[in-house]
Amino acid sequence: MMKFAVISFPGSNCDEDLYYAITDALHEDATIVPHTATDLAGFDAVLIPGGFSYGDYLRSGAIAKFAPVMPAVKQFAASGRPVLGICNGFQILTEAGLLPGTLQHNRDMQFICEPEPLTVTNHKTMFTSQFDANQVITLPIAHGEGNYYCDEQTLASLKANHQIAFTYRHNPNGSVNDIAGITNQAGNVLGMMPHPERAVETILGSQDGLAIFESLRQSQLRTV
Amino acid sequence: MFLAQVHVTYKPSILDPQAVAIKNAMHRLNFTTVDAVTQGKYFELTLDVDSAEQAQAQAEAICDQLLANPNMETYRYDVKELAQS
Amino acid sequence: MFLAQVHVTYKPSILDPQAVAIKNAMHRLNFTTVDAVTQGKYFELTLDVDSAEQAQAQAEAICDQLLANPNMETYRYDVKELAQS
Amino acid sequence: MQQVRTEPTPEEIREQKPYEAWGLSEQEYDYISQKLIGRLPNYTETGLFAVMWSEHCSYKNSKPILRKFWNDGSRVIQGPGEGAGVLDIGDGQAVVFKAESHNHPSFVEPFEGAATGVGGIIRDIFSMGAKPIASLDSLRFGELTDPKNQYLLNEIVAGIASYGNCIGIPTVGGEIGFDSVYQGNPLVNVMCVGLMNQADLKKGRATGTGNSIIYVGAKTGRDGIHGATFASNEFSEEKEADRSAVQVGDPFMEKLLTDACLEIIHDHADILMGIQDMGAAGLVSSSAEMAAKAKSGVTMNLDLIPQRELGMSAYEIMLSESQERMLLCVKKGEEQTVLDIFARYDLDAVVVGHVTDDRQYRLYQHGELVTDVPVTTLVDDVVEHEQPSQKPARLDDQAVAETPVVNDVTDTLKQMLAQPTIASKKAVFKQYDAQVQANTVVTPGSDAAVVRVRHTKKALAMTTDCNGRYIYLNPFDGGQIAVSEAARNIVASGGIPIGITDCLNFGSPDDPESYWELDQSVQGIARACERFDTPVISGNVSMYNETDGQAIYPTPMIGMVGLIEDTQLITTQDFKQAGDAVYVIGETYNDYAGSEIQKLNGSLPKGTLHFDLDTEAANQQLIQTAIREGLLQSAHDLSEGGLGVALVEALVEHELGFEGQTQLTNAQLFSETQSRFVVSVKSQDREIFEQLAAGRASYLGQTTSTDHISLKTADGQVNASNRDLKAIYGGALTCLMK
Ligand SMILES: Nc1ncnc2c1ncn2[C@@H]1O[C@H](COP(=O)(O)OP(=O)(O)O)[C@@H](O)[C@H]1O
Ligand SMILES: [Mg+2]
Repeated sequence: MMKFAVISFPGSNCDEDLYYAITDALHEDATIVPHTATDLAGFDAVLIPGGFSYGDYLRSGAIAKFAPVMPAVKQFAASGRPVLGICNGFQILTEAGLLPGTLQHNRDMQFICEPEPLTVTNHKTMFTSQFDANQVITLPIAHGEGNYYCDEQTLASLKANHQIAFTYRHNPNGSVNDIAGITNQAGNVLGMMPHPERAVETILGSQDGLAIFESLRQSQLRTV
Repeated sequence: MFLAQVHVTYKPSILDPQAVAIKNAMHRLNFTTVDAVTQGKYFELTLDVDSAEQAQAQAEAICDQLLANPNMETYRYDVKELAQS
Repeated sequence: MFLAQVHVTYKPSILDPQAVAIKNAMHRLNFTTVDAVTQGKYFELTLDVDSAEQAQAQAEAICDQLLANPNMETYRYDVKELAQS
Repeated sequence: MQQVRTEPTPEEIREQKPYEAWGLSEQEYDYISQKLIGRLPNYTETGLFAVMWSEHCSYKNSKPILRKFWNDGSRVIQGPGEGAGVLDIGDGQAVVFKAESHNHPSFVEPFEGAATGVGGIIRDIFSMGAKPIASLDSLRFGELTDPKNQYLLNEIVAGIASYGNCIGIPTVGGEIGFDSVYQGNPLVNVMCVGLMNQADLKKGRATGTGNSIIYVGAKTGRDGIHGATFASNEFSEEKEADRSAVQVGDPFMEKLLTDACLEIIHDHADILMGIQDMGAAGLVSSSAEMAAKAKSGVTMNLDLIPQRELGMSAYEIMLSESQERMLLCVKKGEEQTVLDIFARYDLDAVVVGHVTDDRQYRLYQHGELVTDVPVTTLVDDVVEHEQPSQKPARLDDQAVAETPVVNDVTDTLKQMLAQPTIASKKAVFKQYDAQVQANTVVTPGSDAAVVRVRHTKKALAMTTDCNGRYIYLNPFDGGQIAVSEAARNIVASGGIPIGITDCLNFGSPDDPESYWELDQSVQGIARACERFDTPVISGNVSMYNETDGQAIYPTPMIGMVGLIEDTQLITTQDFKQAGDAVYVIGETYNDYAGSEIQKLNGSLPKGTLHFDLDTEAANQQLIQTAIREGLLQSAHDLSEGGLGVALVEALVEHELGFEGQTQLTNAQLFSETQSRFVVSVKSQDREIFEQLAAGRASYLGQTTSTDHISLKTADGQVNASNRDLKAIYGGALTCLMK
């Protein structure tokens, strides 16, 4: 069985949703790992959930990046194993320097919760291999600070290295280049604002998110 | 052109959960010398008016009506003339 | 005891949606003399250290590590000694 | 120990009567001092009595009426009286829910007022041992043509969103209405729903002599002192300056509190004797009520209470309404277990007192005994007031409402769709995280929201409803209609209604007409509840909703929960595909009293309501059966705006057209006859459906794959493009909010 760690910070609120997406929909093993853990040995993938870590006070993700578990997350990422940050998880990864850029307030200054059509811009990552090239999928978004910003130089390198994984079809929040999700250069760290864990069962309106976790499983099978 | 520098802060009696969380974070980061934290908002307004008095009046009105919430916040501002460019 | 007054503001190159929203609101309220708005955060830290140098060093480290996001923000701070109470 | 500030002596209090400004009458004061405690209360004690005897805490004016509610029923595990009511939903599980109003605080400080309203009701739910799984918000504002109301709407919605989104409880539904009567007195009612294992049920009890009282959560500040009495007084423009009641919410702290308390409830039920939130009148009401319910006494040392400000008096500490605080009663000797768990969540928890066996309520501060009164005098001995009640003169002779003249029915339909009360509320609810917890099957926008119960086949449907215009015309029938409309929403979603909560938003009880309206609507609600087998398991009363003597429409908000036995039965309001047959269930008459078209034509609510509970029940029964038989593609109840509006609401979700014909007139498309639904049926199921309906359904037409909506009436024709109607219906509120 593949073992997923779901990191839970004080204020995380999608940790259980991710846990159930892995155990109930993907039928793999998941553990909710507290922010105080310092060791991620034995896990095959690390998931950083959405929510409002430390209330998102100061800036989203700004305080979480100092949690005791973060050095282990960085080490895990450096070893080339997959790290997926969703929503607040994406914000934490940018604050921690594992992904470039920043997530600003949405253009219209309002929280937005709705299903959002996305293009899979790069279907050759370990998170997206189960999609077709430029496949259009729908995932729910739910964020107030999802407006991705980076400078032009960073954007150019994101493009050149095929680090843009998902783009919005109808940019809801003002993100640079319609960016909804990016990977690091090595391709083993993905941050995305939309919530795949809310789209893993037809009863919840879409199964498009399951393919992301399925891709991770496939990549794991290939490496063993 | 005048520049108004505005500080908006909570009244002392109001609970500021953000400041509490920030202070706790500092302590966790071993900045234990931090005894108290308050936080507020800072604005710089460039005002196209002819005199310092007008700038004052505008800044005052804007703070009152928009930038500060009189139920919980107080404000202060300084006005200075900008060098012609 | 020392007081550090910290201002964290966006780098000029960054479009700040919050500042845009505030400026639009001012114009809607007929404060049309407002030419530009920037906004940022303001912190006051009370530091239990013995010298101004130590206070400077603490404030600098706290800004660097926590209060400002170097991707888009810059900071400045002033340190002053508080009267003994 | 010296007192920092000099408080008036008991004798000075008797002379100067400061308690009157706190809402305690001289009669009550005399009764307390002469009959109940046999001496003059000191300053602290007087403050405690004033707040505990306020309407908000004691329900002294409304209790005689609230007893008329029906709260039996086989599912009831806990009725009114605790933090929230509890209903059995099978499999050893239970649903817990309650609603609460935060009207006055939200008017004074809309963002924080609404946010702390959400926070308060959540604590009521988890203190019972339930995980909060959904919330709903029922809002009323003055007309949006006034920028003040736009501001209130925007801030209140942002406040609800900021708290609910952060804490991770999906906001799945609600309602919003606009009418000039709510100018100066908006309504903010929030309902929270929780799910629990019945074995985890906890109550607010301070039992077991010697057991410890533990305080946990935010520090106590001077915020919100006299919030409870503040909510029990009328509002006037001059008093707007009185802002001592502003509290700031901290959803992050509340999330930690929720998780920590639920962990203790699950893992340490044996040492946790009771738990209650500190709501209105904070520390005094929670501790006194916990002792009263357990028939015990309580002693607390106020020096141990975590305080945010220096020099707080006993009076201030006890009356503070600082948010995010809980009180626990824990077995003696086991305190550390509980303190350790809170420490793990970074929460401040302190043992502040203990349970006694003499039923006295004692407080110490700076080594002095500052309060020493029997618990019962604070909680149980409050004197109820049956107020004089009188039917308002306006109801003496009500003519039948005039039938409106509708020449261009398409044009009128468009105008109706643009009314903010009718238009899509998406501009509001898209700011709410409706899906966190990954259980929301039906998100806002359909009749009732539906949240599945993970790892079972079950789901819960939930809705809030009330039409104040109807209540204004006939509080008894209006009360029945509010419950019926809620039930209609549940039934249309595939559920069986199982219970309700309420927020009774009324004017001053000192006004005999207001009191009569309250009494009548409660009786109407009770009658309908009994019929639908939906006991009233919790609720809240908000009186004094008046500004400068001008009362709102009586607005008893009903929050209803339904059980969907199998997720396969979940039904939504939107037509699904072209070629389906569309039926209207229920007869349509000329019912324009209190209707939206009457309002559109500039009229105050006028005329007589018609309502028949038997017809209502029969039509709901038909929908339930048809859904169980798998015959319905969609079901939508008819409410404000009548058939015309309901038809558009069912069409706009998809790119569909409609082609149909009816005997009804143009005007009747906007009639608001009760007990009706619009449903769609696959063409092959028509015959069997019509048999089942046995005359209760009339065929209206069918969905098409075009963009064109056409409906011939007896005296005209609706002719419109779906895209246009969608733009009007979808965009109206956004425009008005800017
Ligand atoms: N304040 C609100 N918060 C969340 N959802 C809302 C709000 N107001 C309306 N809605 C949603 O919009 C839809 C239509 O509401 P409404 O017209 O009141 O329905 P109905 O007339 O069927 O009771 C419902 O799904 C409702 O939950
Ligand atoms: Mg409905």
